[in-house]
Amino acid sequence: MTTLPSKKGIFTASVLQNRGMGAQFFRLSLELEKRANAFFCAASAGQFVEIDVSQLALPVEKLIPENLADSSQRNILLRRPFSFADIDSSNDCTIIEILYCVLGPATLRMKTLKTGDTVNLIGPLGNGFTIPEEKKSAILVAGGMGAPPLIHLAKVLKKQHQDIEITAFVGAKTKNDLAFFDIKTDKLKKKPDITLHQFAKHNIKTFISTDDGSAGFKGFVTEMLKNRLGENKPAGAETIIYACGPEAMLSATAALSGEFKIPCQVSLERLMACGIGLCQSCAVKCKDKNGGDVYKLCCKDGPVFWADEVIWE
Amino acid sequence: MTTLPSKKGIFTASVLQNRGMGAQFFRLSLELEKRANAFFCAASAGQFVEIDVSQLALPVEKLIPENLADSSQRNILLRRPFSFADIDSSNDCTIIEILYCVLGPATLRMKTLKTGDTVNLIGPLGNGFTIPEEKKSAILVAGGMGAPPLIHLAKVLKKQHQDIEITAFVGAKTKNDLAFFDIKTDKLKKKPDITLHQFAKHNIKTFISTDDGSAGFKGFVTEMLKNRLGENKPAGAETIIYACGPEAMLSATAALSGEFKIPCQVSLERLMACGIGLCQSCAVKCKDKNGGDVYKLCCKDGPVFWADEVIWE
Amino acid sequence: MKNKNIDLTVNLGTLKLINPLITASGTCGYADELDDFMDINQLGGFITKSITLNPRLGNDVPRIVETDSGMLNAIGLANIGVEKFVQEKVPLMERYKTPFFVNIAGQTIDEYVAVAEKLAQCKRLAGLELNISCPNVKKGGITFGTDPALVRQITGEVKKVVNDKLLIVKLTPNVTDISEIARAAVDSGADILSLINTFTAMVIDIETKKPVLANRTGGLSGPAIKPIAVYLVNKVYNEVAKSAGVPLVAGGGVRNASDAIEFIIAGAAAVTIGTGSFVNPDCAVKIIDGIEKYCLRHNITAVAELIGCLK
Amino acid sequence: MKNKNIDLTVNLGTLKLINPLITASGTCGYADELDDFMDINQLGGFITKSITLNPRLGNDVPRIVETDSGMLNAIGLANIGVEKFVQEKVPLMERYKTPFFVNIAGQTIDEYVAVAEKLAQCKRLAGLELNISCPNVKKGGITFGTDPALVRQITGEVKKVVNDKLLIVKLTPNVTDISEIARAAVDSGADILSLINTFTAMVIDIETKKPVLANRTGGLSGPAIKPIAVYLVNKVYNEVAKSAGVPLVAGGGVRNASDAIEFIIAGAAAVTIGTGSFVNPDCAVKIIDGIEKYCLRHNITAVAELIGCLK
Ligand SMILES: Cc1cc2nc3c(=O)[nH]c(=O)nc-3n(C[C@H](O)[C@H](O)[C@H](O)COP(=O)(O)OP(=O)(O)OC[C@H]3O[C@@H](n4cnc5c(N)ncnc54)[C@H](O)[C@@H]3O)c2cc1C
Ligand SMILES: Cc1cc2nc3c(=O)[nH]c(=O)nc-3n(C[C@H](O)[C@H](O)[C@H](O)COP(=O)(O)OP(=O)(O)OC[C@H]3O[C@@H](n4cnc5c(N)ncnc54)[C@H](O)[C@@H]3O)c2cc1C
Ligand SMILES: Cc1cc2nc3c(=O)[nH]c(=O)nc-3n(C[C@H](O)[C@H](O)[C@H](O)COP(=O)(O)O)c2cc1C
Ligand SMILES: Cc1cc2nc3c(=O)[nH]c(=O)nc-3n(C[C@H](O)[C@H](O)[C@H](O)COP(=O)(O)O)c2cc1C
Ligand code: FES
Ligand code: FES
Repeated sequence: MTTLPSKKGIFTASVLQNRGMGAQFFRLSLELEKRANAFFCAASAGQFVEIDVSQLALPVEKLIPENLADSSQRNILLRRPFSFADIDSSNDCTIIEILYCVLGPATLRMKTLKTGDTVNLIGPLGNGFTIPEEKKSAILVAGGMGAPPLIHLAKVLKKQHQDIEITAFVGAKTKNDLAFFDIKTDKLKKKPDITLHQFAKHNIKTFISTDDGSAGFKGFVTEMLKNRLGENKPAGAETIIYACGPEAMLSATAALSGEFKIPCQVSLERLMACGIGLCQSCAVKCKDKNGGDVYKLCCKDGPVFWADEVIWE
Repeated sequence: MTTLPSKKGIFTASVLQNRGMGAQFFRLSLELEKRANAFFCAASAGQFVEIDVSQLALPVEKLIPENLADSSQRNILLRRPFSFADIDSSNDCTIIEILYCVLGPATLRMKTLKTGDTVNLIGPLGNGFTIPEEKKSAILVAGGMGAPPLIHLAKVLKKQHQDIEITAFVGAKTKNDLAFFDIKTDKLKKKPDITLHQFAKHNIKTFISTDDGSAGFKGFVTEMLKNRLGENKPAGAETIIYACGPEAMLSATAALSGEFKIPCQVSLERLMACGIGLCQSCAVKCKDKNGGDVYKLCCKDGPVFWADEVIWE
Repeated sequence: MKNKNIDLTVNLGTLKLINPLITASGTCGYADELDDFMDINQLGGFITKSITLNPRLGNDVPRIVETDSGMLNAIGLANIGVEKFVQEKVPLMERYKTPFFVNIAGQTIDEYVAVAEKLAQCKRLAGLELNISCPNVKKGGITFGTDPALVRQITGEVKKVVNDKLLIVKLTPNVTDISEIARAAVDSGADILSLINTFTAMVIDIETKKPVLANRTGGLSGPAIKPIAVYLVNKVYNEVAKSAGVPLVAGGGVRNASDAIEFIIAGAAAVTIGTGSFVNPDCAVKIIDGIEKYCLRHNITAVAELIGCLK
Repeated sequence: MKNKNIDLTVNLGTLKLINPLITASGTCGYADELDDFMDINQLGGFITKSITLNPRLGNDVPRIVETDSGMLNAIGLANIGVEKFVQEKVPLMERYKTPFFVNIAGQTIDEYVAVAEKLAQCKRLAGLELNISCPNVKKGGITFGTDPALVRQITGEVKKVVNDKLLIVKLTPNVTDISEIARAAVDSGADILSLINTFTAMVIDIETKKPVLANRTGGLSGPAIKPIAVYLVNKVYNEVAKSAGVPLVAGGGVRNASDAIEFIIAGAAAVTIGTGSFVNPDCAVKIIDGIEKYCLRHNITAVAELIGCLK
């Protein structure tokens, strides 16, 4: 991508708040040590941090979901990557917000973080979304856990391009899996134009889908997106798609981007051992200039890629 | 030993209090789940529990002493043994007190326990001190970290034999290493008859020694004990010595027990993988009936042994 | 939690176990040490501490040291000797219905044979496990298990005296090609193979500049070694056991149902719990429960279907 | 924290390192990747990712999986190939004073020789490290490192073309007797031995019943393997390196100064940091500090005194 990567560093951060949003979703606010301000002030949406959670406690046994009971016994060695869902950095102070979902031993331990605790993190890492000047409208496509960087991106887009028109498409398995969003439950009628708080505050029109139809459109978010693109036929030169979510969803979004000739950036996820380009564990198969295959690194060359440079399998 | 071992079990316990006593000494009060009452109501002084601390958090980096910084990174696998410093068990409720010293990764993690947290433990384990009916006086000898089971024993002795005369000899490297005891610091004059709170409340006369002379007698606790035994010449039939502390101190105490013909029980420590007789890691070399060598198990046959059955090396 | 629809039995040669959970040698005592924590009858099988011809005191202490997600042990085959074992411990086994296997060790082939002969007389025993892989004794032990010719010889000689008892040969992971050793054991009469024993390892106390263990080296066990064990089990299953129809008793670092299922999928007919019992002495029975739940969730009616089903 | 009284230098053959800390191959990139986290000039030495004759894409993802106190990797020697390496990466090294070693790998002996020949021309390089122990490639790799005859042949052939460059041979732990392999390498011209590479291992996803890694198996590294590595280093030191006067570059699971000192006491002249850098990219420089403090505390004036001082 074209954004200039900022210098990376290792920092301690203190927990301002770690608040549950439903059973398995959490919002973690971290204040970084002062030394970090110079590193994070130019951080962009789509970048991420690697957090060391190896020394955190597990929740007590009865608070561990049954499906994680066995894997929770595993000791943590490696750091874990998390995107910014928001960042507020000035000369005085850097605060980052992380939205996370409890999926395994590391995120389970993160649940036990309390205000005043400290964690160690490396960042800012990778390359974020680029925001081309000429675009008049942006389409955000968030699948499952893919929302956090797009919530951040929405805020940045609105700040940098006040006139840009943003539409968001948000998909999840069920209504409960939309928990990253502060949806007022009374608004959860089964119609596809519910407004989510995080996007609503930026005046972003939001379309929701769930696989089981428990909220919004019933089906995949990319089906809903395809329907809308078919109806509206936005001009490729003026429009850009930003997507984050499961690989299958990104691949389908990339296909739509090709079909409707709208440029698209995707944020990919890989298992990462280092997050800083040392280990090559996070390979993403891409096309090189000569049409051959090349592996790029998700942590260093990504996590944001142009949809058409990735080889989708 | 002759006490009948009570049945063992695995229990959860909730932390009532975890209070620092000086920089590296802590007092942990645990309330066991109700199911434990039947197991612990007959527990004796000198028995112990094995606590699982593998899932506790490390203290934040700046609270980790420099000499433990490296070893603190080690993940904990095995449980850790701790004697009762007190136990209060009825049909309704079992509360145990543990006095511990921060020495390595496990005890460092224990520091982070807070009121309301839960831990998992196995107990009651091993055989405790026996309290022969005919004795008129008991001598307690505590070296360094050996105090906890003797504090418990003092209470039990006083309860079961109101007339028994108890004298305590307490040794440590320096004044600061006496921190298991609530000594009023203003009482810490350099004379060898300071009364320690835990013993004082049972009317036990206490003699203190420190290797550096920073409190009480300057020298080893066993030197001080030898002097007193030489002066007082207590009758072996009426007297018993109970000792707990570093192996070298126990060995010297055992020698005095032989020299002055006073029976002596010692509580030994070993690295223990299981605490329940499965692994044979905790071997204690003893004399068998035929004068040969035999290894007994510290966790099952001990931790309390008669001083004259142990082969001191 | 018992669900009648799920068949947890597995076959070890001619023996049918009620479930695939077995205690590993040296980590569960001789017979009744775990009584306070579980009903031994709930186990698929039980393998005792190594027994030698004469009693052995074992090594000096420290005999263990904790490492990251593991531990070293150098117990040195401390045991009461076969005679006392037959007199005092075998009768204890009558209390249970569980099949018992006695792990045997020695310094010479003759010693192995002598121990095996004595134990072959005990009706109560289902079989013997040949420990040719203990890293903590000076003679014998490990050297047998790393040389295919010796493995062939010792397995063959012991096989002659065990009568109808099942013969398990326990393999060491400290070799270039474990399949070669496995093949030698199978060719010379092993009914069952068990793996893995511990890895030779050392921890140094940097303050004293001495090894922590009195024996200097010890055997590494526990979760740290699990991924290597899973690989070796799958290798032996694919290269030797499957085609020979020889069941594997396998473990290394198992402490929960997921770990046990990993070994079964890799090719184990039964799973051993060693170090795991030190941390949670009741873990074997919890694991049986967990395997049952997994089968329910995956619509598996018989756990035996899972053996070696790795895709 | 620098203390002029403590001599941290160690000798690797004809080369004097300013301290014993070296990055392990494949865990520190090619040259400048760690710049944001440390001054590379503070390192004793640097060993690059494995380089092959032609560029290699490497394996499919997932290429790693975390295990208890460890991780498996199956990167598959992804690298830019020797030509591009010489053009693009070697010049980057000019920025630093640190001695650079290039780790080389191949499918055939000819390929190793071809890569070595090219690199022998680069003035900037202090030496080559022969990776005959990578468990993650299908041909070559591990098979070379487990057979003494092949080790002799490949070491000898490469030695002929490296001119004055130091030749390190990197040993695999996946063998019955590592000293036999070490001896083969030393006899045929290795100036330095390095150990240990990773253990072949596997993690199975019990939900899909498939190995987690696309390559099915991977190499286990990290703190989990440290006690085995310390044992093997001490064994090679005692049985081969000490008498042959060949220095050892050693590691496996090092993440702090105590770990590094353990390896030095066991016999390592220099210590490698691999997986440790993933967790704390600045850990090498912190370790140097820690070693200095240890020496101060123990009245050791030169870290070289510690090498192999195990009592
Ligand atoms: C650049 C980047 C940004 C991320 N941002 C966020 C975020 O903002 N919020 C959030 O909740 N999560 C985010 N993740 C994912 C997060 O890192 C993982 O959920 C976390 O590492 C899981 O750790 P664990 O130990 O709890 O679970 P694990 O046991 O490690 O994993 C649980 C399950 O998730 C899968 N998984 C774990 N990590 C990844 C990964 N990196 N890619 C694909 N699958 C994976 C595992 O295969 C497993 O099935 C991000 C990942 C990347 C690479
Ligand atoms: C029966 C018994 C009762 C005990 N009661 C108490 C008690 O009441 N209060 C208390 O503070 N401690 C007690 N201990 C010791 C306590 O178990 C250890 O201090 C603790 O396990 C240290 O764990 P760690 O991880 O913090 O340190 P580690 O890193 O495990 O040990 C730190 C240092 O202590 C030594 N050490 C650790 N455990 C033992 C042991 N069992 N025997 C000899 N040396 C050892 C180690 O070799 C090392 O030098 C008892 C031990 C036993 C066997
Ligand atoms: C303390 C201890 C003692 C052991 N003793 C024996 C033994 O006597 N005979 C034997 O064959 N294996 C012995 N083993 C090896 C175990 O049976 C098992 O093979 C090994 O520990 C790996 O499994 P685990 O990781 O589940 O413990 C012992 C292991 C430990 C930890
Ligand atoms: C992600 C990764 C990639 C590696 N790549 C190589 C390599 O290309 N060549 C090589 O010789 N060793 C390679 N290794 C092995 C390391 O250099 C080292 O020998 C091993 O990881 C053990 O050390 P550690 O526990 O400190 O990581 C790699 C290790 C890891 C974890
Ligand atoms: S995670 Fe290590 S290179 Fe990307
Ligand atoms: S600690 Fe296991 S037998 Fe004593």
